[in-house]
Amino acid sequence: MLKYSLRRLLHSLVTLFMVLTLVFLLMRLLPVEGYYGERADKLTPAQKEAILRKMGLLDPWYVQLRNFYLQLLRGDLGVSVIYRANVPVKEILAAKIPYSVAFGLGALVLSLVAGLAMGIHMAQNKGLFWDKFWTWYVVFINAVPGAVYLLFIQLYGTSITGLPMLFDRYNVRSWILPLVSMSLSGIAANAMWLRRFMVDELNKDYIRLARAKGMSSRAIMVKHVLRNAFVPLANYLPASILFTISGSIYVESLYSIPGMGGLLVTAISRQDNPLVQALVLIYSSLGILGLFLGDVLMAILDPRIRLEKQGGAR
Amino acid sequence: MMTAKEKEVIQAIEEQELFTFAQYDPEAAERTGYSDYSYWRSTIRVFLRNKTAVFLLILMTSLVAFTFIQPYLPGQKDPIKIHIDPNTGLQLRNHPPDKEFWFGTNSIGQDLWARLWSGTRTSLLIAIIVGIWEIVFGTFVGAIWGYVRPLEAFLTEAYNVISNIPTTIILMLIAYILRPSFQTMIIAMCATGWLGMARFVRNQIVIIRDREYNLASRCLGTPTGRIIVKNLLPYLVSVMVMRVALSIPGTIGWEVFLTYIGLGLPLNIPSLGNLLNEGRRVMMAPALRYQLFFPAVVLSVITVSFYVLGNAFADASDPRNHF
Amino acid sequence: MSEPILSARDVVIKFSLRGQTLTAVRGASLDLYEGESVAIVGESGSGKSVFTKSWIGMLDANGWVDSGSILFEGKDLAKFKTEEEWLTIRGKKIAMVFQDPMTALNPLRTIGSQIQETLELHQGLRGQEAKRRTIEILAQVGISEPEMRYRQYPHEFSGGMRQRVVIAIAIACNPRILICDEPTTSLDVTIQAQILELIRKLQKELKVTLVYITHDLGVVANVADRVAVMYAGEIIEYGTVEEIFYDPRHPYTWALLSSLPQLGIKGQPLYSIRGTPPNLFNEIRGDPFAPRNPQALKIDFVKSPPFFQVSPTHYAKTWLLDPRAPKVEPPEIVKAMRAKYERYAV
Amino acid sequence: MRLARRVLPVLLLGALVLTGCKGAGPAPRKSGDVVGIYSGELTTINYLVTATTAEQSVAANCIDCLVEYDNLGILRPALATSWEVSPDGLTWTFHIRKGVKWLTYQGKEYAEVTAQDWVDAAKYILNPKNASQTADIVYRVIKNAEKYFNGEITDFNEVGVKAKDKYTLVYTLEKPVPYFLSMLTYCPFMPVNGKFLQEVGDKFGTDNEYLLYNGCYIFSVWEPHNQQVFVKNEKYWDAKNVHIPRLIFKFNQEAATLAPELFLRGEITGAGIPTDALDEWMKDPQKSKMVRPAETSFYTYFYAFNFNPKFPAEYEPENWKIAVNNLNFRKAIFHALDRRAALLTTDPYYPERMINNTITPKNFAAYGGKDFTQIGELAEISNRDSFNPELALQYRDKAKQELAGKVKFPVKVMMPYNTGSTSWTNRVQVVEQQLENLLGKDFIDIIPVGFPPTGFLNATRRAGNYALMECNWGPDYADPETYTDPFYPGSNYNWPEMAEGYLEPNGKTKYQNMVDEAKAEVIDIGRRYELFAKAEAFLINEAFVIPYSVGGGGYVATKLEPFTSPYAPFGVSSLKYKGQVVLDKPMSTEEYKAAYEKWLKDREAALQQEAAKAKK
Repeated sequence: MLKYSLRRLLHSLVTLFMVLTLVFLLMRLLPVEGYYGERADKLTPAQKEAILRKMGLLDPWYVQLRNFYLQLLRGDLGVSVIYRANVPVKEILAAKIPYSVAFGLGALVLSLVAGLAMGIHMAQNKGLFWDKFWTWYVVFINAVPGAVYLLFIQLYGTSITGLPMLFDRYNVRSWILPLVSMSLSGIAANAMWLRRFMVDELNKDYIRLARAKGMSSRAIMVKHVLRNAFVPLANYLPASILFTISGSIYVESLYSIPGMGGLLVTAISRQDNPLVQALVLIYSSLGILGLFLGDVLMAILDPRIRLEKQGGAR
Repeated sequence: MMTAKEKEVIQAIEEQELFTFAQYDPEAAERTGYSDYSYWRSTIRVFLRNKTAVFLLILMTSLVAFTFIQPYLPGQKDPIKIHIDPNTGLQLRNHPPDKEFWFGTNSIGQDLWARLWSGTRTSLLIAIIVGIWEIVFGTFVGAIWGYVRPLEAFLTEAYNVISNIPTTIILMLIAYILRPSFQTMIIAMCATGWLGMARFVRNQIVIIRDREYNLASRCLGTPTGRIIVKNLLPYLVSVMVMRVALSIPGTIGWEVFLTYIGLGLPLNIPSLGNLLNEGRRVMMAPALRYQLFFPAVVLSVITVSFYVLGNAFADASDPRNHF
Repeated sequence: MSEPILSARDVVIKFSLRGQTLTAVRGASLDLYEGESVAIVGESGSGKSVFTKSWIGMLDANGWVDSGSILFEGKDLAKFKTEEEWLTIRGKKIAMVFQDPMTALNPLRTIGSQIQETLELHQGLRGQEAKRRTIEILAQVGISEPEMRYRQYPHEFSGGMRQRVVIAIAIACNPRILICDEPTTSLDVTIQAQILELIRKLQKELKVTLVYITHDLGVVANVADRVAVMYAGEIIEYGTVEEIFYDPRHPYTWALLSSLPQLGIKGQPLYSIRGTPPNLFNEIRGDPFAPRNPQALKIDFVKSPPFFQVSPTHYAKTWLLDPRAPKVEPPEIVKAMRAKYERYAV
Repeated sequence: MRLARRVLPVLLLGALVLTGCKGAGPAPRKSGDVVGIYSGELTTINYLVTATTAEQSVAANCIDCLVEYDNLGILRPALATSWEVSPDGLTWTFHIRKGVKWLTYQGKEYAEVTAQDWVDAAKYILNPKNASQTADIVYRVIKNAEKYFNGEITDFNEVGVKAKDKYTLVYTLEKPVPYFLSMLTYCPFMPVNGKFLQEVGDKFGTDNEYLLYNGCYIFSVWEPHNQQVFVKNEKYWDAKNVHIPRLIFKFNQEAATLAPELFLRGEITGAGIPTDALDEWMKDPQKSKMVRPAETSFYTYFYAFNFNPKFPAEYEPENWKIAVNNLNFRKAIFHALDRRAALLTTDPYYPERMINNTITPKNFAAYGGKDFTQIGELAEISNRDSFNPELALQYRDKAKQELAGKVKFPVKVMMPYNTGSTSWTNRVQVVEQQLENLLGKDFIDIIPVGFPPTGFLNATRRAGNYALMECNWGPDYADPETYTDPFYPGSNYNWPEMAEGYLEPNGKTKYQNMVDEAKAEVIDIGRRYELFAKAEAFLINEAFVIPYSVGGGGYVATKLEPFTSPYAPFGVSSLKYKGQVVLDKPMSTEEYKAAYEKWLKDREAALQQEAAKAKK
């Protein structure tokens, strides 16, 4: 188990290294304005050169790459240029992450509770009214772009219920709509996958045996189906927990939540290259870490994987 | 219990006659349990049984057809022409829907009805081009990945790397490095769209490449490429149809997203994303909400329809559902 | 003979599949007696599994007992509707062992817990007591080092071992009837014999009524006292093992026996039954085997034959036994078998 | 474009309220807080570096200058209580107000404001490493500053800014600058505490805690992308004229769209009403009472003909080059452009007030009671509409004749626009159809090409990547000279110096010579203005550009009282909340117009009074 995890972790690190290098090189394709921004106009060529030299952008690319990794190893994510002049990226993120995490975790809990309940309800009523009813919900959320339905939620959510349109962290009521908005797709995804996994499990032979044992459907659902169906679901759970940190782009900007999601859009659209780079780094690392933890969690939950990957037993 | 008819038959035949040997017909023996199974026929049969899907298929076919013939119908307006109010000589701005302008006009007096169909055309065109690229390139990469063993490790690693950079970021960066335009939009979405397809194809190939009939083919000296084309791809055709159907709502979704964050098509090219964005700007004015409402409805109908169709087709093409 | 412990009469089982109705069992009847061992033989799709599944309410959700009765302990199982009713029978009074042991166990739970679950369910055993009993049962089904095995997962077991576990689960509650649905089909030949032996042994030890379902007449002789042959949802002939093997009367039984490889005659091509069983979606008129039977009578295509008694224990459902029917000789192989038997018997 | 409007960070309220009014009331008037929303976060609040309006509005409210404008546009003492200028106009001596304190963001006293603070500021700005975007403003007027900036001299003592003693500041200029006092209301001439600057180093201005305050407000809370809170500085030297206790701005990406609704719900103090939503407000009996026109600004918008086309071959730059050098071709378009139709995309109700017939807007500068736009040939230009279909067609026919065989018709006209701006996108479509319909599609073929907001100007105007394009310019100081900059060689607007047939014997173009002559006149302001007016009239009459409109405008619903905050054609004074109050309900258009009339009269009187004082 430990050996498997270590090997898996090592592989994740290699992937991460390649992702970062690729992104780093891609970033060099961006216009150099990203390092002095709209000041370009006002600066003399000498001033511009000084800035680029100070940021080490005049070095050959491999030196830049080396410096980038050295900097990274020191835990330094660089300094923002345009978004907040001269402010370390770490500081900027430190202010954003709590909001994204709070909303992310809230939405995650909501989408797990509601999504799993919905999934179980669907699987139990497979082919019947409620299954179809919830399926339409899942279809709608999956098919229609968030930008469309979230807009209507904001529009009618605020005008009908009188909930505030702007986020204010001290006003609990202002948390409601963004939280609901953020969980909708998670609910749909959880429900859909849980239903699918449960239906898969329900068709398996061991369920027949469990029935033949004389277990009640309810006991089978709880002790066998749900438990087993939860394993594949658990695979992507760490990823979704980690992704809560990165926040929801739409919802954060719709309700003006000062989280990471909005930050990414702003950083890219305003060409703040060091900030973009740091964000891509974080997003990719979270993604890779999520996959890694998901696999480890799977291995913990599913004894078959544990042995296979260890090259153990049969 | 014998039916009246049976009684009649039996009475007509002499009892003795009944206990003589019948003519044995080997073909009739084969026929008893014969099933005339054909993959495509069964697929279509199962698909047609799904009433919702059939309805949506008809709806989408007519909608797509209408989208493309709409400009040639009589009495249609130019989607970018700015209409002038004959009384005031001013632009006919925010004119509510009526007989002349079925869906009203936008904030500079362009006909929303014409723009909506023009926008649908643009978005569908993007979606279809991206969808086709997704199949062609995705299948190509997936096939090589799954079948050419020496490249397997390399492609797996390449896939890992690319798929670990969030799609949002790749899309934004590309849309950003290039200037917003029709081509940029397509390039950006093509850059990431094929990943899912490639992995899907690869998985399918890995599952079936070692099946007996392929091993047999290889033993007989059939070249790899031919095995892929002849033995594996037919199996994947239904998968591809499904992926295209499902990629359409996906692509439209990304288009709306890119437009939302300001990296979409230029505003003077109507597209569903642009129309939605235009509508969003006036959504706070109840009288102008029709400008948000119409594009939102059309967009939802299209995306939901293709999504449902894709899934229905996926179900129908699964042999397990054919009995 | 004493009262049967289970008596199935004219059971008709239907399934609805995508709007069509399929009749899987078309009026099958069978009596089971205390402590005996009955084999139900038939091709796949003949309805043998479905028939027995209806005794413990394990038909798939789209299937139902359309008519007929299944009497067990004074109750008509065919009338059972709710799960609560079935839970009084299933696993407790009638247990079942399935075909594929590889997938029959929950891969994510230990062997021990899966057996123990049954004990806790039906015998009210808890904790250490349940564990002790579980280990006992494991030993009983021939698993060595049961304490260690108790903690292991299914994937750490071979196919034969897993089938032993499945059997252990089935016998854990001392059921009155044990149904084994082709328990050896997916196992290696050598393992098959071990499992058969285990089943025989357990049946004797536990004095349980055994229903053994198989498509392989070859194994029947080893386990069964009585044999019922099923075809297209009907039982077409039943009798003692000897009667079925050495004096079969139904052309289908003949055909089955003729196609047994171990009975084949050297130098002659192995017999195989032409055609396929009827499509159960269609209405079957007359004898369902008629279209495949080279010696079918005209009446076979018109009217379903009744059961004709051959001996007090032997019944067959074919017009050939009708006094009006022409004399038909069984195939060579069957005749050879009978000759061999008579030689030994004398 | 010094005050270059940033695409994103437009502090809604800050940008809306560009007016001033009677300041010196005896006691603070009662006022509630200002609550606003904004969609673009500040990059920095380092006022010595930044050149964007939104960022400078922080400094405007937090740091005081030597002098400031009052609500009628008259220069008044601020941190300088009095000043003298030497007869040669080169040496300016300022007497600093005593007892003014630098406060931290928590309101604690840090130090006293002294003359040295202005010297430290100049030293900071003139250090190229600090990459100040307003450095040139300083080094263009202060003696030896440019040399110091370029490293030609290293001793800062040679630069013309000195603290003679604790309360006496002396500026020495390179040459006489008639508008020097007005320049002092701009950020690069704000003070900074040298000790604090050294203490925080690179962090200066990166956050509200890394700034010291001596103005009417203290930036007390800054949660980027969430909210900004400014509280009144109770120790402010002129605290009795600051009435609004707190300014609270909340971030919202969709601020512009949501603001009207939020205003109706009472969540914010004021909102700009987007053109899209204007009908809704105007037609509603309730809402129409709350909406009024917003001020126009001193930004000038014009359509520029590019004489240095660098656009892709598909738009035929060579063809355009020949066509644009034909005066009749230019004049055809000049007279064909229906500016009112185009302006309907910004202001559908009263577009006329936005139309600008000259480059220098009205009410920007005046001499001897005459507005600059009424001087000399500019008077005629100011008083007519350039849109004249008959004339346009006449010029078109002449152009066709003259260009026949030389250019390919229709001439392709590549017209870039910013895809981030709805009204621009709309406008470019309106202009395309209007021009093509009037002049004929066989004459010109206008091709709108969209560019994204980020790096927009770098990709288009600055790169010469356009044929005809809407450009704008904002003043850098209170003198007509500032409006000649875009057209003077070295600028990257439309390169009129490359137009054929305007070269004079000295190797310079006619326009350049005219501007040079005007610039040289620093003593006789009347003559100086005449010369600038002549040059501008030449520029317009030769159709190098088509004057189009002024900036700002639009409509607002706001409870902020208009005409009470400082009024200034240039600089940051107009961004101040000093003097303003939040009313119980918003002014209607009628009330607003009445207030405007009154303000005009007051200003007239104040100007006369000042003129009279000057004569003495």
